[in-house]
Amino acid sequence: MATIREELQAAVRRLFEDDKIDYFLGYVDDYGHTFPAILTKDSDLSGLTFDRKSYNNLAAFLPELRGSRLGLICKQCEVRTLNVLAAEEQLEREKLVVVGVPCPAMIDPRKLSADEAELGSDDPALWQEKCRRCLERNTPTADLFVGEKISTPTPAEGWPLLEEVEAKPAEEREAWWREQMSLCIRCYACRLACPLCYCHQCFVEDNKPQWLDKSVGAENNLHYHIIRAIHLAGRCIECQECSRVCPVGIPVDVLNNVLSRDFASRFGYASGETAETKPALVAYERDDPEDFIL
Amino acid sequence: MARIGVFVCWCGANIASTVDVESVAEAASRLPGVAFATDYKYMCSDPGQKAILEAAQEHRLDGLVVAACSPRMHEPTFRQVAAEAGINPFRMQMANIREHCSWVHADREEATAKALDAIRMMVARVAQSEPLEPIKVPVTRRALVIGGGVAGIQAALDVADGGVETILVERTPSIGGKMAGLDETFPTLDCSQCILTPKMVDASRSEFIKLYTYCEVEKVDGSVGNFKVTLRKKAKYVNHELCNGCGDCFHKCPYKKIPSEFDYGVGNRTAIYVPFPQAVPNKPVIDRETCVFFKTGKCRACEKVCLRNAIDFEQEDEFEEIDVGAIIVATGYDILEPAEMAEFRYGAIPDVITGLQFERMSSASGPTEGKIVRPSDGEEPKVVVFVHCVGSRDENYKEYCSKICCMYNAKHAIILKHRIHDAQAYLFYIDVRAGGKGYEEFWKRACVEEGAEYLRGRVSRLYDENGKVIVEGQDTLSGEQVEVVADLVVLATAMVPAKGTEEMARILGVSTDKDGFFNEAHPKLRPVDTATGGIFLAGACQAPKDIPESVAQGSAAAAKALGLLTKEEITREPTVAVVDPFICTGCWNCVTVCPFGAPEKSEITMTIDGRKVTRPVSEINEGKCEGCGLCVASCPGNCIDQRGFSDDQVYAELGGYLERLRAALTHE
Amino acid sequence: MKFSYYPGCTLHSTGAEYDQSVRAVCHTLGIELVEIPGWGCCGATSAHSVNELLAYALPAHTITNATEEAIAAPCAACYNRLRYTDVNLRENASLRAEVEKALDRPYRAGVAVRHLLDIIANDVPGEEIQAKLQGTLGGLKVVCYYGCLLTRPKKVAAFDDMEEPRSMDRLMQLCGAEVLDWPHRVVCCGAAFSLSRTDIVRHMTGKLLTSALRAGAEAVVVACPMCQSNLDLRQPAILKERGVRERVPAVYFTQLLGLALGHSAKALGFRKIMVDTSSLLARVEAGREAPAEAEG
Amino acid sequence: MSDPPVPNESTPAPAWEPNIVGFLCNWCSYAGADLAGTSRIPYACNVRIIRVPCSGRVDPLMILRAFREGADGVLVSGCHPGDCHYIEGNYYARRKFIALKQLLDHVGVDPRRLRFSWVSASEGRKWAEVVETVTRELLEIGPYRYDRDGDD
Repeated sequence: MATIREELQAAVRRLFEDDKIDYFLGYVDDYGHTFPAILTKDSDLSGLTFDRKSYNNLAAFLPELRGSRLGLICKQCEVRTLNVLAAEEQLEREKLVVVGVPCPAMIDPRKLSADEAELGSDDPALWQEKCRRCLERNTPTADLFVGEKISTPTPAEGWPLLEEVEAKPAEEREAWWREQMSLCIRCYACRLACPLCYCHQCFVEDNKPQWLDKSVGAENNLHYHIIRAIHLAGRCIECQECSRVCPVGIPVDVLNNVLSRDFASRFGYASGETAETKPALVAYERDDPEDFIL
Repeated sequence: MARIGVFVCWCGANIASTVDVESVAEAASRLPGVAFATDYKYMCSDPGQKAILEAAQEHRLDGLVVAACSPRMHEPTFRQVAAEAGINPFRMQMANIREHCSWVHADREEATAKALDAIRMMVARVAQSEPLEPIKVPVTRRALVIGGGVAGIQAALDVADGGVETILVERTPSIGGKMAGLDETFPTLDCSQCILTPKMVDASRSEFIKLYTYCEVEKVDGSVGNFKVTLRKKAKYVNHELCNGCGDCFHKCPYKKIPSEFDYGVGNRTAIYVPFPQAVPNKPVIDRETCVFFKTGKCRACEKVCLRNAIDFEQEDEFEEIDVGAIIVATGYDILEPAEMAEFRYGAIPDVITGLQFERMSSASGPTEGKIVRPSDGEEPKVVVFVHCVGSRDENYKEYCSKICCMYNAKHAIILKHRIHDAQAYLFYIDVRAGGKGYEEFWKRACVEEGAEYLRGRVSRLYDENGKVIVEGQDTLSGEQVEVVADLVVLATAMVPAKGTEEMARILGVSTDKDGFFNEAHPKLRPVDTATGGIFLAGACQAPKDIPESVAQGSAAAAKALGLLTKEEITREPTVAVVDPFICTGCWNCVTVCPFGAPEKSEITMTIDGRKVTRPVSEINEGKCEGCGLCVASCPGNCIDQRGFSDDQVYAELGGYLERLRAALTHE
Repeated sequence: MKFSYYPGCTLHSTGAEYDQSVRAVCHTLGIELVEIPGWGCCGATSAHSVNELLAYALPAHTITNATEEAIAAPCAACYNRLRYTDVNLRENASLRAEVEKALDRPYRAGVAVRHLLDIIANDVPGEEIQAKLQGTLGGLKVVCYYGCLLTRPKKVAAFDDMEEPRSMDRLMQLCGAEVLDWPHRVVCCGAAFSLSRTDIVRHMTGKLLTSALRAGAEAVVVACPMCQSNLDLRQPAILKERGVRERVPAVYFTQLLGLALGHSAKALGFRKIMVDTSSLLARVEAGREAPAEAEG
Repeated sequence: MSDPPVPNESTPAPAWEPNIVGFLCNWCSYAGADLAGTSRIPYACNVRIIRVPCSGRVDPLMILRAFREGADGVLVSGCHPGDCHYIEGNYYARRKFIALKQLLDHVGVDPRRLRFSWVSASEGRKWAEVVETVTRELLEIGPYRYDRDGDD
């Protein structure tokens, strides 16, 4: 039986041969790592793969390729992202070929020891947190599916890190975040990796007026991350790419989780579930809760 | 560097007794960008204004800060002064040191410090204020009136009287509305049709009124002064140019048993029909849904009999785009479908009817020629129960009072007595609301002179027994349960917005209230305006109303429309939003949030890295922008700004205050 | 389906046949009932006219004792009091605090209070009931009587149309009864004055009975033990007073449903009904064309 | 006036007063504050008012900027739900404010530093009460200093 790697390569080759797409967005492996890659019909497809280190949310590359006919591998993270992008009219779905895969859950690289054998392990302790909450392991919206469908384990509930931070009293929480934020070097990797940060110009680049200072400092950094979280309110699909790519290891997605959870319970938001939901902050209900208003 | 003049007003003792105006002016003169500062007893007085003009010239000022009362009080005054002084009025700001300061703070030191802060903030703001010119828009001298009931007819007549062309659109085949179907009217018992039909004829004959019946508003674009409206002229299948209204066609129509909408089912009509004999225009239309020819392809009886060859089965709906400067909405009301209130068993018991059905029955030109009968057996009813507040003032249905029912119930009781002398009327009421000229006397007359029996209480249940309708209810005055064995029951059902009001509101971009009626701009002071410029309201589409109120509102809306349409051009505040297309991503947040539809989806083509790229961008329609700034704050990429309330201005204002704090902090 | 079962005082005493038929029907339909441990009186009628706090505290006690996520209450009065309490305690924090103080423990908000009719008519799919029928009611002519508390007030109770409910009608039709239209579905029988003002009760119940007879009913189907006892116990005297010779038994919807599901009249407690039900049972028996194997 | 309290036993130190920035919508709250003035209802003098067309114009960036530059508290006030001059601006604002408030609460900022109120043009007294409440609460929790490392 063909491996998923072989099936994938054959499928993509066919897409190019049948002239269905101009680019394919997938993962290739080399030097023991798995990278996202944009392939054309002239590319060498032999490195094309999908494995437990196919971390990146490929939808982050879509703005660059807008307008092209494009195939891409979609695990649940991309599926939900595409739904949000579609709702925001950032997507020409008819130009996309969504290639579905059975997602075996991504490994958290920070939990991975040097022993690569662990890659095959099915120990949820090694998974990324998002994968433990995942509701769907097979791409339901796929135009074509490669590999064998797999069953989806019962999703874990709760937000372990968020709950851990929340359990601290306010002063400790402030101190903890201040410490985290004093590490931030404002490299904006979080923004770059985020598939929903697609503004041509980010608010931090705006200098007329410069609401947010560009200089590094715990409070400035915190405010940058807070505003980013607000811009993602009801939109963030919790792919955790922002945290994974952070070079100094700040779990920035905890801020997003605060709003994800709050907006789900207050307004019933489940971002990325369908392609219709408008972003939470450009919608309202007349009887939205307002117990916080004087 | 800006050359700003600061003028601190004493407002007599109103400011000066609490704020040390002299030292404030002195400190203000040392602020960056300030070329001159002074204080004066009354800045708004003639000498005060003159002082500003002189100082502006002497110190070559290019901006003004007037520290005085609230801008809600004197902003227009000082903008005028600025303009006279050759300074752009939008580079004048008022620091509110009276309402927000001297009048609410007693401590002189604190109030003085706060006043200086307010000035500091406004100086910073003026330094960042760009000169703005009011937006001038030419006005299309034509009005649209939607709805040809009495309110719409009155509005159209009054606008036309001002010599302005008016298009009156009515969706049914005739104008006249609900009033055309009424019998006599309270409190004078004038015959409704006798007073309405002359107005209908006037409207059809006026050289300034264009009548579009059987026509609906499909789309409204544009804004105050310049609306573009698309009308759907529904196919009538009768060429009204050729038709002379002889009526041969509907006499020959074989299909005669269609419940008449105009008679609320009390009478029937044919498939080709004129809704009522006094209709304007008095020419028929074919109802496609019920016409045998459209169903089976056979018949053509009307076509055969028409000597003028006016029947045209090939007609199709036509669309026409018109330009108008103002829109008057007079779409009227409907009644709450009584079948929705199961306890009244309307529909299940034939002798339970609505007030409007009673009107058609008692109307001399109605289907029974004025004879009041029981629908079940055609007999004359001797005991008639009138139920007030059916669905009104009822937390299970509509909480509001429908306002007209108390009066028309009294009228019905009187009419009943006039037509059937030995009949007895019972009226179940909560309380009688008779606020209006002659109204109180009128219902008293029903009660005292005409012998109507008023029972204070609600009806709990109706059911039929041996051909009678048993009405159970409570008489709260005696505390007894009562039971009336009635021949006929008439329900005064709640007035609700006309069907399609919600859709109309969406098309017009105006809001509705919790009950679905159109929202006026201010419940007291702007009762016929909507929040959208150039769109006015008349009649029961805004709330339940009787005839005189509807007519008064029709005239009021006409006056408002004329006030607008007699101008050559209108000016709008230039404080509108503006998009930077080069950084706009086209996320459409602005399009989604704007209550006025000002941001529009557009495209821009630009060259990036030598490639021509077309990108979706938002563009603000200045004619529609009301200047709320909601889009500005909803744009994640800060691509939108608002003139006159720009980010730079707010930032400067904030900075004007906070820089002082920062200075204080660094000296800690 | 599993519910906390709240029989209320009546179903443990004068309404025992309702209890019997409820348990039988629920068993057949796969509805598991777990009686609420330590349940107390709902306080209907007397408590809320005497002491407001008590009127809330009594039902709150029972709701808080529930072990399941939802409560099934077969008595319309109990159902109404429990719903009323739950709606008000959820909305009114200070009232809730007061009640919790009286209970000396937190109120268990979030338990759904349902009437058994609502559960059977709306949760159990019609096809499922149909599949389990062991015969039909043979076109028995019935009127459905919901009483005044089952669907009112709208804010508290309405699982069906407040004034013209139809859920029981549909259920009875499903069982093969001929359901007649009548105007008195939700008119009060006067149960609140059952003992203190029998004159009022006689007047109100009398109207219901004559209306049912006029419609041609062979049975009045009820969902409340208070209504049942009024319509049943007082019937001979009331109709005699009005000079009416016919009688019409008032039976529980669970009893008729039980017959259709194949339970015996004995198991459903028919003999506890005062007005003669023999002709009714004979009609149903005649309508049972399917083999009556599941009898008992 | 803006100095934090300095313990001094001999002479009473100038009391610390909170600095509050108020963003008020032009149509309701600004007019409400005007009415407090015309009605001569006294209140604490700690709020500096910035007039905006609508509470929907207020961007969370503005609020954070105010904090970063030395405000101890921020108050945003608009029209009551249903009364917005621009029909629905305050509804959107309400959602945005919930989000910002949730986040600030989470990162340990005292929730009393950021307050929102609905004050109509006829609620002069309510405006005075809101200012009194906000000021009193801030007096209780003291000055706001997150860190100043980025500013120097």
